[in-house]
Amino acid sequence: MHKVAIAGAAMCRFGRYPEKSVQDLGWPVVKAAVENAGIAPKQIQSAYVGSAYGGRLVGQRVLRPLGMLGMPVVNCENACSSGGTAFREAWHAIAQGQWDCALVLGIDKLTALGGGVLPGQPDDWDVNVGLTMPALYAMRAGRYMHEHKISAEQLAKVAVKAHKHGALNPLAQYQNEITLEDVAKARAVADPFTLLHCCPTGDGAAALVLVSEDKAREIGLAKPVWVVASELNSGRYMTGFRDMTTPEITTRGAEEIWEMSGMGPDDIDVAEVHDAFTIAELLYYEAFGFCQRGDAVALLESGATSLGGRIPVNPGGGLLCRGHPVGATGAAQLVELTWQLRGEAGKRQVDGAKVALAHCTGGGIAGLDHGACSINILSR
Amino acid sequence: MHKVAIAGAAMCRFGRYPEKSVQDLGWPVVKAAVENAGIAPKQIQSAYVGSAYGGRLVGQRVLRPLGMLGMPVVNCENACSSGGTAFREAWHAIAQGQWDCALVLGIDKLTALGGGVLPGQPDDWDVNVGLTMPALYAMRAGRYMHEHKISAEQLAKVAVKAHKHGALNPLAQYQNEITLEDVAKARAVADPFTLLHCCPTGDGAAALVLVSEDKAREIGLAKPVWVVASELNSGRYMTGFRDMTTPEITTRGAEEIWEMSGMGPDDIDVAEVHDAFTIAELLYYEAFGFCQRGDAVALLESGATSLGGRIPVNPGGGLLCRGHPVGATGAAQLVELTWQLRGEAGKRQVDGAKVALAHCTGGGIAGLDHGACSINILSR
Amino acid sequence: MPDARKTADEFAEVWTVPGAVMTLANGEQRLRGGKCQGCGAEIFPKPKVCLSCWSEDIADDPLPTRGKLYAFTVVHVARKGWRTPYVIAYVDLENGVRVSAPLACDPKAVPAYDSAVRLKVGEIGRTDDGRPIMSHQFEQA
Amino acid sequence: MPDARKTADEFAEVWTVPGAVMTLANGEQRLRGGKCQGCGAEIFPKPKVCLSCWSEDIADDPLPTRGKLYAFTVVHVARKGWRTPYVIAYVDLENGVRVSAPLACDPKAVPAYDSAVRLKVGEIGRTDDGRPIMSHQFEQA
Ligand SMILES: [Zn+2]
Ligand SMILES: [Zn+2]
Repeated sequence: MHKVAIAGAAMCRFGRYPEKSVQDLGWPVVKAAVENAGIAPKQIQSAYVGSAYGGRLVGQRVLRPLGMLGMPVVNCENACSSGGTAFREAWHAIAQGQWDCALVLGIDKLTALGGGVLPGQPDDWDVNVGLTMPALYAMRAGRYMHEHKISAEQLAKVAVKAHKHGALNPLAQYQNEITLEDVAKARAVADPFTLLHCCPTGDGAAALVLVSEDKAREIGLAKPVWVVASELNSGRYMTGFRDMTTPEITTRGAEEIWEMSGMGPDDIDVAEVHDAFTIAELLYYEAFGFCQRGDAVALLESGATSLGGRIPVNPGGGLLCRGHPVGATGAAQLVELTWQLRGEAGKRQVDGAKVALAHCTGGGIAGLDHGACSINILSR
Repeated sequence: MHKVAIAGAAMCRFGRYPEKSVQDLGWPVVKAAVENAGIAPKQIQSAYVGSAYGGRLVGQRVLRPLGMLGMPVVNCENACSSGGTAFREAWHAIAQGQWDCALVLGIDKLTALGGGVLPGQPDDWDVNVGLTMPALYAMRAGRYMHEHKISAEQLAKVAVKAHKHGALNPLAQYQNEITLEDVAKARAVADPFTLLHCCPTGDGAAALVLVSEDKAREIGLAKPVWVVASELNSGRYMTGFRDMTTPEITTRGAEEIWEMSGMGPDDIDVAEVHDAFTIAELLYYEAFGFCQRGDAVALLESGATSLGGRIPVNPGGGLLCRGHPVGATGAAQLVELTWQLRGEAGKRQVDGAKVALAHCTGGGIAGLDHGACSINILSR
Repeated sequence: MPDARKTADEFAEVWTVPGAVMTLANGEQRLRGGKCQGCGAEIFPKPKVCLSCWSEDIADDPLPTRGKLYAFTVVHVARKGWRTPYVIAYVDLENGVRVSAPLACDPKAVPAYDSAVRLKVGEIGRTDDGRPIMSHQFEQA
Repeated sequence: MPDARKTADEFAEVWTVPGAVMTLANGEQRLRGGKCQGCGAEIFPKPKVCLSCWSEDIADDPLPTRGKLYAFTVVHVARKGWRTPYVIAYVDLENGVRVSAPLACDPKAVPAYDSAVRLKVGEIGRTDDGRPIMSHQFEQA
């Protein structure tokens, strides 16, 4: 196994760009990532592109205007984990010696879907009886609040924290601070969620250039960020009782990433977790062992997961504020963490961060916690 | 590098199944492939799924009813090369020691798209002026016929040969023999093509179980089929003159696969090439060096590429007869060749076949020969 | 895909989950689960293959009508075509099978977590062209 | 995405490739290529970045109006909304740039391979609601 480093990273400001094609959303980000790596485009031997809604040959369409074709392009889809899946395929190919330099791109343009709740799969029995993604997470939230005696106001604190971080990120879709009252007064979506409990839909792209250790040395990479471990799994199909406050796929993935990395929750200095909805961030604190079961709100209220705390979570604003163009998210988390580990995260810098964890999971599919989950640990 | 063997292979009869969900199209094929490998489902460590139009989480949806989830599922898209891309990712992961057993599935359900010419990308300038996939190949055909003084009747002989082979394949979408007159009299699509110059649209799935050499020994695999070499590339973006009778992406891919395998055209006993349209098969004879440039019709007319000839091409009927559910095709070619190398191809068996080549390429995108091309060489 | 069938009223009903409801000889309407004849697993909706033992011999399995309310939410923003607010829930039946379903109740007075609910089959709304949308659903027991 | 603009007739034209045609000071209509100010590459349609040198300084480049017919076909089965038959072609302009375009001719009498063609701009059809569909196209020179 070769060590793999992130040599270049870039993303655009996430937001709503209905007038832009997927191609024009993506190529400036790829260009910036390659320039950030300081290598010639010709040195990139393959591209791994994650997208959920980008359509056929999304990688080829984005790379065409840059003349970066000829090489193998692998387009990966795994719903919210599409970008994370592309990253893992690229990491693996370099770690095993197939390439010494590869591009990872995560991209999606949700404004092309016509707005509203994302479409479900037509033959999904949960969808057929009226389930939506907000409703699914809302049920998790309701059950969690019931079991742990949590109020809607306490849950809303996740959103307030996300916006506090997002306000410091010039690439976030939302850059405004909000109050608990703002959250309570926003439009109802699915009880206990108002709109501010839910990530926005939008468009975005994020890209990384990965290199082998030898290549990193060859190009004189000044601030390498290393991939410590990379994990992907799919959700188990469960037909009976399942505890919706214990995210099956992430809990299992966490065990695997700790085993693979030889690390544990105490080793993590900063994390990006998949806060598609407020409740999700709390469930993932517990799934990763950042706190004990039932203690997530206490951890949040202690300030430990805010910037300046013991383990800042979602310093870039998370999905709630940075935005969640589905296939772009996994790559965007890794770009944010690359900047954090390089000390380039500006006002939202986590001082002295050495080890970072990225987690994205999603894809509503009846009988599964989620369709896919991707977890990565980086270090400097 | 570990040697990789195909341990199990299965496909359904390709055709039009508008009443079936993608899930119900796929799981019986996966079940059959796993049973064909004679291994317990739990031994499969990861799944690689190729689909162009299957929608989000297509692999998870197909594997759910079989309870085959929990493991990493990587959904790959590369238009007509989606199945080939999934195969290559799986091959690579086993060759490099990540897994010792993985599933490959290619699947698509074109009847869900509402019929007619496949939709093009909305911001493609060739599509905007009226280009369709049949029209693109028709221009290649016209130019080739002009340069090499070939008649429409000679071109039609590709379709007649495909139907001769397809009539021997109980899993082909079309199983009827046709005459040159049938081809000439069929509905005009894009000159010089009538409908019988074009592959049908339809639905289908094909699956393979890949294992490492060690695993093959452990399970006592009786008739292993080995992956000799696996190649994937993307089309170069060309803004000026390009020779449409020399398929850029396949020509380059052929050079790479010969280098990777240490083999050449004379080593191939049987081939499946991407005959989406009659002209394609002729261009690919030349691209792979089965004959010299301009000699493709002579090679066809000599009978060399028919069953019983020197190098039978598309013994399963090819895309023209077996059908072309886009993402399924790459996997279906490899299933057909697995059967050929095992000596299980029934009436269409190529006697004594030891080395086989599979080639799929496609994805219309302006400025590129094609979006992607996947080439694999197998041996027994 | 709605399981459209003609009724005496000459309009077709639309079912949320086609085939999810079966009518017993005594006229009782029950959820149609599948019972694997290979390993005994009970699964809803009735599958064509058993996820545990891969048997394709799956018999109709009239599921219990009583269960416990595990989770629910009142949906205010829904996909196109759904009238809001509505309540959706996960219910654990007495035999351990979990079912997602509409919960027939006032959205302002949803039953308590873990309270007993019972199966009910009926109309949950109308399509734009006036056809009834039928569904298995639960109500307070 | 059609580049909709109001005309004197108060209906919007639809362009097959928005921005593909430019009008020179003398009123002449030309294909709008892009000329990279970094490396001189000429590209059609005009890109936002140069595929060769990645410069984003791309100037309008009125392309030659004359070219050679490289390949063509008469399309009989088309995507929804296209009236058939129509002729589509690849043309190599005098400066080496290749352009895909409709070929204005009788489908039964298409010009010969490699023959000279010239640029023409105009209506190639009508949308369902009667708006003209405008396109760059070629005709026999
Ligand atoms: Zn069973
Ligand atoms: Zn340039």
